[in-house]
Amino acid sequence: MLHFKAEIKENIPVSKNHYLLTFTPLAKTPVPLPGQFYMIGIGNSCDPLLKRPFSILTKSDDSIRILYRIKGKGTTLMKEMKTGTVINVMGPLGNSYPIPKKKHTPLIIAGGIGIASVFYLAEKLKGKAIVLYGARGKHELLMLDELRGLVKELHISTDDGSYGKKGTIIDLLNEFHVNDKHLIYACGPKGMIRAVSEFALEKGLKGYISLEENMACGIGACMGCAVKTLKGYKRVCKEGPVFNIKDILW
Amino acid sequence: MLHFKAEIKENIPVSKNHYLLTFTPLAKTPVPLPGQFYMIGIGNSCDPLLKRPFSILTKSDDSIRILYRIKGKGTTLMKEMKTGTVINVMGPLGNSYPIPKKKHTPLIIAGGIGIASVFYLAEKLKGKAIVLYGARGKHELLMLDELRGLVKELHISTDDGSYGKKGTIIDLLNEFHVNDKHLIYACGPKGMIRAVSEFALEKGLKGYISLEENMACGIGACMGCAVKTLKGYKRVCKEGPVFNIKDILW
Amino acid sequence: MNLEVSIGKLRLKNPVMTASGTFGYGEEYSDFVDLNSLGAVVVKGISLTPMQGNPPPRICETPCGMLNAIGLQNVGLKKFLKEKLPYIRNFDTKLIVNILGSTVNEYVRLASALDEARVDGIELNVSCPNVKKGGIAFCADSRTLGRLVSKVRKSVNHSTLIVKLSPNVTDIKEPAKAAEEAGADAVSLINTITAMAVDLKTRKPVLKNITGGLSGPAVKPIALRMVWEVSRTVNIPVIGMGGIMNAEDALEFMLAGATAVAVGTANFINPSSTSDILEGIKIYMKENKINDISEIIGGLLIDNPDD
Amino acid sequence: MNLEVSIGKLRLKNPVMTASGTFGYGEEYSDFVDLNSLGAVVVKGISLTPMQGNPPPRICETPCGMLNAIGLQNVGLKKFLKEKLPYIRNFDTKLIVNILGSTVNEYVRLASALDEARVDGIELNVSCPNVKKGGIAFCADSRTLGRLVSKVRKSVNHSTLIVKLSPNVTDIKEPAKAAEEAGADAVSLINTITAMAVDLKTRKPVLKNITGGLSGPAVKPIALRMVWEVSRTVNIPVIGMGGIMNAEDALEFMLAGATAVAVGTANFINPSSTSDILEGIKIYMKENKINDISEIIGGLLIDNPDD
Ligand SMILES: Cc1cc2nc3c(=O)[nH]c(=O)nc-3n(C[C@H](O)[C@H](O)[C@H](O)COP(=O)(O)OP(=O)(O)OC[C@H]3O[C@@H](n4cnc5c(N)ncnc54)[C@H](O)[C@@H]3O)c2cc1C
Ligand SMILES: Cc1cc2nc3c(=O)[nH]c(=O)nc-3n(C[C@H](O)[C@H](O)[C@H](O)COP(=O)(O)OP(=O)(O)OC[C@H]3O[C@@H](n4cnc5c(N)ncnc54)[C@H](O)[C@@H]3O)c2cc1C
Ligand SMILES: Cc1cc2nc3c(=O)[nH]c(=O)nc-3n(C[C@H](O)[C@H](O)[C@H](O)COP(=O)(O)O)c2cc1C
Ligand SMILES: Cc1cc2nc3c(=O)[nH]c(=O)nc-3n(C[C@H](O)[C@H](O)[C@H](O)COP(=O)(O)O)c2cc1C
Ligand code: FES
Ligand code: FES
Repeated sequence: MLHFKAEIKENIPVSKNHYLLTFTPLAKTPVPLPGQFYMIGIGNSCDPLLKRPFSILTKSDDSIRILYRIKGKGTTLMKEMKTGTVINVMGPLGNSYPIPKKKHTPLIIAGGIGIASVFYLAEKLKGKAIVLYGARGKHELLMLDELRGLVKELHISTDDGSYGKKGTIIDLLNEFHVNDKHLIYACGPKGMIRAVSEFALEKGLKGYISLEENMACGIGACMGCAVKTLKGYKRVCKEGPVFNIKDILW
Repeated sequence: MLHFKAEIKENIPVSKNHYLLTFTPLAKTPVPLPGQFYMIGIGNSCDPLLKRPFSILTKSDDSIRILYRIKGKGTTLMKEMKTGTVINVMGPLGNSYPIPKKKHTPLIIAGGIGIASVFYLAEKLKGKAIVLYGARGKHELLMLDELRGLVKELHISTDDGSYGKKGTIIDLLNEFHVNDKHLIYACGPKGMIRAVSEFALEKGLKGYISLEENMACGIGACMGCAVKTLKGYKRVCKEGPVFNIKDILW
Repeated sequence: MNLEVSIGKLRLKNPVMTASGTFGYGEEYSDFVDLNSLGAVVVKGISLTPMQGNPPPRICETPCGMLNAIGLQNVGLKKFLKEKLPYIRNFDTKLIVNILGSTVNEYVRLASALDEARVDGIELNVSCPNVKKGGIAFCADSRTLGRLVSKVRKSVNHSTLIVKLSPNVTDIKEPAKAAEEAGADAVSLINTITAMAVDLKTRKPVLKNITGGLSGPAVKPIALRMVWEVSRTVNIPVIGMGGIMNAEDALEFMLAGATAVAVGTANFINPSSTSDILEGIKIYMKENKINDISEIIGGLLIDNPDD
Repeated sequence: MNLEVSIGKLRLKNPVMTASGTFGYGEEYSDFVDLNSLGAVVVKGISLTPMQGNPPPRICETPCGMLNAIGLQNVGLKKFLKEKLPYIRNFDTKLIVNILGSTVNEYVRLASALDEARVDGIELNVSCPNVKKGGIAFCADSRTLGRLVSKVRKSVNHSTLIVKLSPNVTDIKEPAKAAEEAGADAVSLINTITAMAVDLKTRKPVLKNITGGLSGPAVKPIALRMVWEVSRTVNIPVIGMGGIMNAEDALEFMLAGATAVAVGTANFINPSSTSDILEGIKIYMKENKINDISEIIGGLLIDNPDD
C-alpha cells in the first residue's frame, strides 16, 4: 500500500530546530529506496491542508525514520505530534539515487537538512561513500555519530567554524581533490545544489542531485512540482526528486 | 483578565459522548457566576477557527471544570486535547442566573447536556434546589452522584426508561406539583426549553432559561448570536445566555 | 439503492466524478482507487498542441486551501488520443475531457476531434485564470461565452457538452444561462478563484506566475452558494465542485442542486477520496433510508422567511 | 521608527485599523485592547434609522472562515451620535464610521450628519450582500457606484471619504477606478464574499438568511490578490483587509500595496489581535532594520517573467 496509516513511535528533538520522527506503518508498504520520500499528513483538520514531503532517513524491520527541520506551519505542528498518534502517510514515492558502478567512488555532498536525503544512501553504500557535510554550526550537524560508522571518509564544514573546516560546503568541495572516478550525490539548499552542479559540470564530473519543490499530490497528477530540465518541465515527485546534474536548467 | 491561557489538568470521558475538562487559568481571572460561560480555543491552526462556548460546571480554588458533549468538528478535536496542553480561553462571559428570593423555591429543569449550565447554580443554591433532570438513557445521566449531594430533591426521567421515570422531562414536569413559589431555571435542547417556557407561562410561573446560539466574538461585538425577544433582538453572549422566560419570542 | 444520475444523455453509474487537473489522466490514481467504481473521470485540460506550463513555484498552500498556476501543462491533443485515452478506456467509467483553447476555432477543433474519438463528455474550460491569453476572455463576458458554446455545440454530436464556469464573476447565473441557451448539456462549477500569496521573507509572490487559482475547503461556501444559485436558474444539470473533501460535503452540494459532484483538491490529501466519498454517500442513503439518489438532488429545505 | 501613514488628509499613527462590524462600537474591546494604540477604529455599519437585523442563525463557521448574515443590526444614526460617539471620542485614535443606505439620498444624509459631527472618516459600505435591498445595487455596477460617490463627496467636507469595495465582482479594478474618479479619498477592500453553508442533518441552509458573507483566513488569498490589483490601478490609498490574523498577514497586505490594514474576524479568535498585530509589525521592522513603514507599502518584488 502506498497510502497507509502509521503509528508514531518517537518524535524527538535532535537540535534546536531539528526533530527525528519514527513511525511504524500499520499496513504492508513497499521497501523504500535511497532518495525516495514520504508525504506525511499533519493534524486532524483542514489546516494545514496538504501533506508534507520528507526523505526516508532510515528503514528498520518495522519502522521508518525521517529527520526534519522546523520550517513553517506544518513542521511546527509536526513537532507536537505525540507517540501513539496515528498519521496518514503516502510513500515511498519518487525515483531514487542510482547505485554507482564498481569503478565509481560515491562522493556525497550534503548541506544542512540535505543530510536527510543522502543518509540512507550512505548506509546502503556500506562504507564506500565519501561524505562532505556542511552546516551552519556544530549544533546543526545532525546524525554525526551514526554517519561516521557508515562512511569511508567524512569531511565537515561549518559556517561559523564551530566544528570542522570554517566555511561553506562549497569551500570544502573546492579543497577536496576530485577526480573522474568520483560520482556526485548532492542534496541541500538550492544555492548549494546549484553551485555543486556548476562545479561538477566544470570539472566534467557525473552525478545526481535531489531537488525540492512545493508539492500537492506527490504522485505525478497535479503537475505542481515541476522543475525545468533540458527535456522540458519534469515533476520532482515522479521523474525526481533525483535528477542527473546535467539535465537541470537553472 | 477575560482572555487568558490555561493549562489542561484533565480531560476524561464521563459517558460515550461526554467529556469533563478541567483547566487551570494561568492568569488571574474573575470568579464566574452560575450561568456564565467560557469560550474555548481548540487546536493550533485556523481550522476550527472560532472558539466554542461552554458553561461553567464548577469552580475550585485553582481550576475550572466544563462538561461537554461531542457534537461536531470542534468537540471531536477537543476530546483529544491532552493534559498539560495550554489553551486559550475567554471568560467568564454573559449574564448569570438571578439568585432566587427567599420566598421562592428554585426548580431547576435540565435536559441532556443542559445539566452543565445549571449544575453550578444548584451548587450555589446549597441544598435548596429541586432538580428535574432528563436524559436519553441511564448512560447519559451525567454528574449524578455529585448532583445528588447538592440538591433538595432530584427527579429523573429517561427517554428509554433505563433509569427514573420513562418519558421526557416535560412528562416529568407535568407530573410534578408546581405552585407559584417555584421559580424555574431551565436549560436543555431548544424544543424542551420552549415547552418548559410554554408550561411556565400557562401556569403563571416565573423563571429563567439559558439559550444557545452560534457565537463568534462572545463579547457582544459581532451581533452574531441574536435571539428574538419582546424587546427586539438580544445577544445571547451579552444580554444572555440567561433570559427571562416571558421575554423570549419563539 | 439507485445511484445513477444523468448528465445530458450521459448516464453515470453514480454522481462521483473527478475534477479536471487534479486526477492526472486517471493512471496516476489507479493504485489508490478502483477507477471502475467512479461515475466519471474528468482528465486534465487538453489543448490542441502540448503546453509546457508555467515556471515554478506553481503551487502553494493557503489556509484550508491551495493556489495553483500550473499553466495547463499538458501533452496536447494528439498524444492524448494516442497515449492517454486508450488507458482510461480500459475502465468501466465515463470519460470526460476538459479542453482549453485560445480561440473559438481551437475549441471547435478540439471538440470535434474528441467527439469523433467518442469520448463520453467534453468539458469546456473557459475559466482558467492562469494562462495569459486564452480562456479568460470567454468567461468574463456572457455573450462571448454564448457564441463560443454555440460554435462548439455544432461540432459535438455524440459527446455530452459541459461548460465549466468561472467563479470570478459578478453574477454566475449570467454565464450559466448563456451556456444553457447556446446548447450546453450541463454546466460544471466552480473553477478556481483567482488569488495570490506573498512570501514575507523574500518579499515576492509565492507563485512565479504571481496569481493562481484558489481551491480546496476554503472555497466550499462560495462554491455551494454558486451551485445553489445556478441550479435554481438553469434547467440543465449542474455538476458541483469546490472544496469537496468528504461525503457530507458532496451531499451538501447535491442538496443545493448538483446532479453530480467532482472531487478535486481532496485527491491530493487523500488519494482515495473519490471512492471514500462514494462509500460515504451509500452509507448516508442507507442510514436515511433513501433509495434513489435523485431524492437528494436539489432537496434543500428553505424556511418560510416569515417564520 | 515611523509607523505613521496617511489616508487622504487623515494621519494615522500606525496602519492598524479595525474592520467594520467586527469591533462593535469600540467599547466591547476596551477590556482587551488599548484603543489609544490603534491607528483607527472603524465602527459597525450605521444606517439612518435603527435596523433590527436578520433572524438567527446569523453566523456559522466554515473551513478557516465564517459566514455572517447579521443584516446590519445597528442603533441608527441618532443613537450612534448620542450614545456611541462620545465614548470612542475619549480615545486618542481616529474614528471611521461605516455607513449603509438603501438610496443615494440616505447615504448623503448619513454622510452629511457624520461630517458635521466631525468624525475622522466615513466609509461607504456599498457591498453588503446580506440585506435584501440597499447596498448591493451600488457595488455591482461601477457607474451607479460613481454617481453615488460623487453625490456623497459633495456633502463631505471635513471627514476622509473611503469607499469599501465588494469582492463579488468580475473585475474589482472597475469599481475602484469609479470611486477614485468620483472623488473618494481612499478605497478599502475586501468586504465579505457571498457564500452559503448547508446543514446535512436538517437539510436546510445553516443561516436563516440562506446566504451570508464569508470572511477570515479562507478569503485571504483572494483579498490579497484584489488589494494588489487595485493598488496598482488607483492612485488613492488602499486599506487592505480579508483574513488578516497576524502581523505577517498584515505585512503581506502592505507589501501588496495596502497603506493601512483592517483586522476583522481575527478579533473574534483573539480579542487583542489588533494590538498583537501592531506589536508584530514593530518587531518585524526592528529585525529587518526598517525605519519607516512606507518602505514596506507596495514593496512587493516581482521577478522578471523571463528569468
Ligand atoms: C522530495 C522532498 C524531500 C524532502 N525531505 C525533507 C527532509 O527529509 N527533511 C526536511 O526537514 N525537509 C525535507 N523536505 C522539505 C520539507 O518538505 C519542507 O521543509 C516542509 O514541507 C515545510 O513545511 P512547513 O509547513 O513547515 O513549511 P511552510 O513553509 O509553512 O510550508 C508551506 C507549504 O510549502 C511547502 N514547502 C515549504 N518548503 C518546502 C520545501 N523545501 N520543499 C517542498 N515543499 C516545501 C510545504 O510543503 C507546504 O505545502 C523535502 C522536500 C521534498 C520536496
Ligand atoms: C452559552 C452557551 C453555553 C454552552 N454550554 C455548553 C456546555 O456546557 N456543554 C456542552 O456540551 N455544550 C455547550 N454549549 C454548546 C456548545 O457550544 C456546542 O455544542 C459546541 O460549540 C459545538 O461545537 P462543535 O465544533 O463540536 O460542533 P459543530 O456543529 O461542528 O460546530 C460548528 C459551529 O457551530 C457552533 N455551534 C454548534 N452547536 C452549537 C450550540 N448548541 N450552541 C452554540 N454554538 C453551536 C459551534 O460553536 C461552531 O461555531 C453551549 C453553548 C452556548 C451558546
Ligand atoms: C492543480 C490543479 C489543476 C487544475 N487544472 C484544471 C484544468 O486543467 N482544467 C479545469 O477546468 N480545471 C482545473 N482545475 C480546477 C478543478 O478542476 C476544480 O474546478 C477546482 O479545483 C475546485 O475544486 P476543488 O476545490 O475540489 O479542488 C485545477 C485545479 C487544481 C487544484
Ligand atoms: C460579523 C461581521 C459583521 C460585519 N459587518 C460589516 C459592516 O457592518 N459593514 C461593513 O462594511 N463590513 C462589515 N463586515 C465585513 C468586515 O468589515 C470585513 O470587510 C470582512 O470581514 C473581511 O475581513 P476579515 O476577513 O478580516 O474579517 C462584517 C464582517 C463580519 C465578520
Ligand atoms: S506534486 Fe503533484 S505532480 Fe508532483
Ligand atoms: S457572539 Fe458576537 S455578539 Fe454574541
